[in-house]
Amino acid sequence: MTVYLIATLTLVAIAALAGLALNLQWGMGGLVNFGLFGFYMLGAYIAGLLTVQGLPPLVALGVAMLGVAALSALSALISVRLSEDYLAIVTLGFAECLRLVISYEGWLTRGMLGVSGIERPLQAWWPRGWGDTGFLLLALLAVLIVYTVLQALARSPFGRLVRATRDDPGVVEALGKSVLGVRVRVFAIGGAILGLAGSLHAFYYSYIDPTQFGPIITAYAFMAVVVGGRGSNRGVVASAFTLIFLLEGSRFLIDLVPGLGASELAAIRLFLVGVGLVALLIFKPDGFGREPRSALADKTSSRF
Amino acid sequence: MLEAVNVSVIYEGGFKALNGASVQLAAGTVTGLIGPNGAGKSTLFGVLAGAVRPVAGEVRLGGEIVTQHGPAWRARRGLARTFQLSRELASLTVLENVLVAQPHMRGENVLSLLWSRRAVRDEEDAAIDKARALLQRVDLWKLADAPAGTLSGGQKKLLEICRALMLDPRIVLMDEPSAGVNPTRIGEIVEFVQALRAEGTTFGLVEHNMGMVRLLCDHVYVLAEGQVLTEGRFDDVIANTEVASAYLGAQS
Amino acid sequence: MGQLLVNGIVAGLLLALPALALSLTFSVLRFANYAVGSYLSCGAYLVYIGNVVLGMPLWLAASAGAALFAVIAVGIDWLAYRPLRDRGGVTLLVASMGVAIALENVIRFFAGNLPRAYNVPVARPMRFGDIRLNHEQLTILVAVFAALAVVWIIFRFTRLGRMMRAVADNPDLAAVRGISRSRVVAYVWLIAGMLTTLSGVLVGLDANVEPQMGWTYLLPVFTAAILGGIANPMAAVAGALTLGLAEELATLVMPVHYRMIVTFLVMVALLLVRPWGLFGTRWVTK
Amino acid sequence: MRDVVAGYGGHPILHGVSFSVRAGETLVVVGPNGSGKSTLMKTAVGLLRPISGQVLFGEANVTTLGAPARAARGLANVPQEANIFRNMTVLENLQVGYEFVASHSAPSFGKRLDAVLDLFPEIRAKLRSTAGYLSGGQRQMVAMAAALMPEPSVLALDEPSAGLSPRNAEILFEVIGRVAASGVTLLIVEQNTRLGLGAADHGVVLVGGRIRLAAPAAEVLADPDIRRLYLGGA
Amino acid sequence: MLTTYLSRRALLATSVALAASLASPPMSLAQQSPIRIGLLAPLTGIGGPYGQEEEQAARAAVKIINDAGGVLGRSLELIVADDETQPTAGVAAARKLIDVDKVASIAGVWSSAVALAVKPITLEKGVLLTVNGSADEITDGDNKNLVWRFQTNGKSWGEAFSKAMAKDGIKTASILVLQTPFTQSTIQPFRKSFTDAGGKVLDEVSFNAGQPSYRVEVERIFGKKPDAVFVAAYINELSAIAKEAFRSGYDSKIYAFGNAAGSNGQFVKNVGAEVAEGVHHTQQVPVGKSAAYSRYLKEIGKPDGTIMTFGAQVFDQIVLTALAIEKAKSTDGVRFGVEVPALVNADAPSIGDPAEALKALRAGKPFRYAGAASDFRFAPNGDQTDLTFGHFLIKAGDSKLVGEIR
Repeated sequence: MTVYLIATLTLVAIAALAGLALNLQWGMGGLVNFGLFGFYMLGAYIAGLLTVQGLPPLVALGVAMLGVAALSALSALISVRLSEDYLAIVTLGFAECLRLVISYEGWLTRGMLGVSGIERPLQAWWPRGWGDTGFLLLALLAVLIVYTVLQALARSPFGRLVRATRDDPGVVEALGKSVLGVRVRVFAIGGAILGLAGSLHAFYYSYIDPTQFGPIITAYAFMAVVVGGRGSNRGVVASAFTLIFLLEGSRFLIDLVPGLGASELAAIRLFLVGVGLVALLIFKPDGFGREPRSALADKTSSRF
Repeated sequence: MLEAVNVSVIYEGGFKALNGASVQLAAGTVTGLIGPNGAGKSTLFGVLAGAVRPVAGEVRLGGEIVTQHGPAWRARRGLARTFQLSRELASLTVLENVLVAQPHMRGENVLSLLWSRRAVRDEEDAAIDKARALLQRVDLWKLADAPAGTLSGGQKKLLEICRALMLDPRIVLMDEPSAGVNPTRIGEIVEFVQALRAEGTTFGLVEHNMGMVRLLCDHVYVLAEGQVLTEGRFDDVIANTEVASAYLGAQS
Repeated sequence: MGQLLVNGIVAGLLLALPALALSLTFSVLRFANYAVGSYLSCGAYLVYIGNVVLGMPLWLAASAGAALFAVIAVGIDWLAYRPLRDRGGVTLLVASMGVAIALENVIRFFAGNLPRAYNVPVARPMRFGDIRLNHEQLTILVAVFAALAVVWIIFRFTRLGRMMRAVADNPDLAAVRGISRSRVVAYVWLIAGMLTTLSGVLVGLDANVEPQMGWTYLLPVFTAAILGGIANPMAAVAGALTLGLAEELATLVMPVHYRMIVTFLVMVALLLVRPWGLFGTRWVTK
Repeated sequence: MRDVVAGYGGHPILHGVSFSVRAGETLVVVGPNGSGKSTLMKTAVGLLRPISGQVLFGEANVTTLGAPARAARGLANVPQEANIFRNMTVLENLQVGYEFVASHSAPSFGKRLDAVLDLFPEIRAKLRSTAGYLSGGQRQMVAMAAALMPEPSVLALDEPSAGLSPRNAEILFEVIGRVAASGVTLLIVEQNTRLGLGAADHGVVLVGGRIRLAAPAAEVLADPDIRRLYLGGA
Repeated sequence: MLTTYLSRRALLATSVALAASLASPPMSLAQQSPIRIGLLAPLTGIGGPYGQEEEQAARAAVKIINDAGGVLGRSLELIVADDETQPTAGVAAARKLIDVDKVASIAGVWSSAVALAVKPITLEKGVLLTVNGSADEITDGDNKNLVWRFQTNGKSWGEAFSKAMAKDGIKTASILVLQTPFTQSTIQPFRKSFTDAGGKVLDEVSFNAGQPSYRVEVERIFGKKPDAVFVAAYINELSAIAKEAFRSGYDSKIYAFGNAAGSNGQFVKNVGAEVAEGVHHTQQVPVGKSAAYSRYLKEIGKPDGTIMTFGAQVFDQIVLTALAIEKAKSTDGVRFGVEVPALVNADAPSIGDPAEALKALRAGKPFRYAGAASDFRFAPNGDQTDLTFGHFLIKAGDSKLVGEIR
């Protein structure tokens, strides 16, 4: 059971990273990225392919973060002319196309066969049998770092600018700041985090193929952000935890409800995900967390 | 300083919002734009600020042709504006609304956040001091921590003015700054503008409060149907019967 | 080549009805309904129950299914979208994603993943010279044109149509002119429900009935609607035809499996050049 | 209207406004921008529910009724600016103006169309044109014509002269005069004081969400306060 | 079909109850905790159509073993988990099977992608993994006798198709291939073998699972009028493609996998006898004539002649797992995994009935197990060798064996 707990916590860490990335892009930045899973997939593939080529896993991870950040930045260039719903469909289309390319360009990606034998970073460090625990620690460390960085960003002048752009890009333009610049940076940072999440996914499963990546990853990330409260990083981490435990926990339902087959159960699980998302939007519009403000502003005004 | 020459704006669907209008904002003066609703005043402001691109004509800023440059570019060259309908950043606090306008913040550069944290903090402290001075002047400092979306209409107008001034602009375009503002506060706006003009700031003003226009404006343009009807000193313009009939409705 | 054109037109027509439904709801409700694909699947399965389980003829099952799902669409709006009406397009967008996931899994729960087919005999095609037209394609042609004609007549010439166009054009003024928005919203969902059900049946005839059928149509349907100018329902039909032909012709020059990339590139190019759609008009309001 | 307090998001813009329009007469509300004229108009026609106070129409209390219901009782409204359906033809605009409001006892559409087109001869030739492509003056006419189609007892006009050239504004107010003469009660919010008050029986001056002056139009026009408000005299 | 599905679900529920009641009665078995066997089946996703078949077969095998007294004096307990035909879900489900349920082996892994994803975990934990996937990579590397493939690999199957076509006098062929590791792995061997024999491949088109329509693909491939089209796909896609080709007026012969075109008659049911008429399929035999296979069919109540390949493979997996445990006297995968090849490769009389095999094993009599899915041998790397393929043709709604290919 402990082993299973460790596995589930690792999934929580990866989901939390994806949620944090979306929280930056959508929660703070107002950019609806339905194609999140595409960037995540790209991260997994860059890290996976480079690792099996013999690059040290941590270096591959770094390249994956940079690569996804660069591509995200590029795709944000389109965003400046698009309203939110259009950006959503464009990113979704981009991700689906990316998946197609990965499926068919086998010379590069090994196509549907997938990439197997991906080595985890720092596996030699841990005593035998502690590999999973070690990897979990690594993933948790990644969450901690990303959380700290995002929290600092959110409270910085940069975070303020990002939120300002979300509220009214026209005003930000009129103040002499480049909206496109802000969006590109937001997408790039979010992309780097997604690249990190994707890499961890590849390391964790040690095998990746195109069928592992689909819009449901995007849906989970949106749920994490909506539940956690748009803009609240702490809320997102907490809700990723709850979400994954609910989803994983439901695997045990099959032992408790004998009348139901696994396929019915899977359907019920995902049905509840959908209904839960809508219900949360309706009944808990602000989620459970609160958006951080720029730190100094808080500090100064509390002097009164 | 800032001028629009023969600009025309046609909105999709054929509506001619501006039809060859020319205005000139001389350095260090306050220029008023008056005229009935829908005359094209706000559109002309949009053109001057770069938010609306004209189909014909050009815009010059300090002698340079800037027609092709967007609002951000012009803002970086010292052109600030407020909007007719307040556009506060609703989820940001009042203080943040003003701080966000501070130009050249290194803290907005992600890498500087990492490398020069000290400089970022000093910069932020300086910006807060500057914002406090502005907000205190319009009596909004007490609300510094409130989300801007919760302000009243008049307070939002004042907040917009503070935000524009935070840019240390050379030119300020103010679109109906007095609309919805408590009459006692209007006096403060007037003082504000006069003080800054004395320091050399140029102002453009769209305003329906004629008292304010008379007090502030060195030069007045009257717009109607997208064209400049007449221009001149306020009292001269007011004396013009055509203007009176177009706008003031006062039978002289 | 001629065959390619025929196939392209039929493929476009299959997109036309859901694209029309999408832009119809968008024009009145101002949000992009991501669940449009799942609506299509749901409709197809309801008709399947009528046709195969209850043994009705397909036309009867389709009519009954359309009527039933139209009511369901209004119900979904009532439960999921109405409480969020004032919260802006993005919230509704995310909500519709939730609705899509939920609906798809309702289907999974009751019907499983197996593909199913309507109880319609498979027949050899009709031949006109070199061009083959199979019976399903003919059904699609006739049904889509009939549906489009009906919607067009409603839209152009009836009181209901003026009501919908008025709300789409200027909701405040429509209210002042005595039109109740919530009534129009209900009508729009009724029509959208029927259109998506019908398209579900046609897609099911053309291929299979399966839970994923709508999702795979989502991207092309959105592209078609955007192509036409998303708030302009009739132009969405033109967008759908354009896209159907473009996809079909693109297979001449690129691998068949990269069709979706064509859709995507068409969409991006269009959004960059004419964000208000090929056939739409851009009204700029102050 | 009785003691109406209204505004947006809990922030009152109108602070207790009371006035009334008698049947058959024309009342013009003037006041500087931001004084609450548009809010007053929205509250009157039912687009905005007041925070407190009552709106009476005839004998009935209509405070809680929405705009469609008030329209059905004979209160027609021409909003400021976006007051036509741009993508529809002029004829369709008139149709929409008629069909959702007109009671069963009202004259037929054809009869009303003739009657209204007699008031606005300028748009007769434009019936098939798309309304969005008309000139500003013509659009204003179409908007008023559409509002008059169901034979309302009260017509509320929000800044009818907005965006019009002086000449067009004068033409428009001539038409408004004709409408008033046909027996329709008019409630007009207007910025053009002279034109507005010139066509009115009574005037109300609104400043800062409160009524500064309510008097017969001629008196209001002559009031020195008004001159000061608009001309900025000391 | 919906009704049959529902009734099948009811049947499933009763069979679950039945299995549960069976687990307790024999007193001797109830004394000790049962040995748990995991079934990681594709109950949803593109493998969905085969998941039920696998589960049914696994339950049949477990019941036969338990009726015969169980293994090591303990009963077998089957734990089923859904891999959603998706590696991530597969890994999560496998972790639950291994870490929570403590299964001794995992059977029924259908998708090659899932097998590849699950393999590292089972190797690490020393759990036996028996798979139906045919991607070559599954058996690559040092598998410590823990990974066994109960499926022909892509190479032999691809070659079987080319031989079948050569026999039918096919000169030109085109290929329509679904994008999965298994289907793709058959293409290169087929191409090579077919062209080596003098045939000509006109065109090849790949497509995705769950496409809304296959018209474009069909037009492109059948439009060139090849003698035959090799449709490397599962039942869903094959059904749609066969229908589309028929109603588009094409006549090229279709060659398909037995698990798609044969599959328990489901294909004929999907498309109708008229469309299915003349579709060729190949399948490793002796499905349909071995003792183990008839025992399997009898247990699940299907008539003779029904072709259910994946079910038969899972049946073999469970039976061999049980036999290996009994033989090694251990539930440790590393120890009983070694016994798997010996049980089928032994030079001894063949036994097909699992109960008899168990009896022979306990009696110490030498024998070899001749499986339900195929009379195969194991190569040291874990692949099946020495397979015979049957060549079937659908006529009037039924699959007829028209020849054998070695």
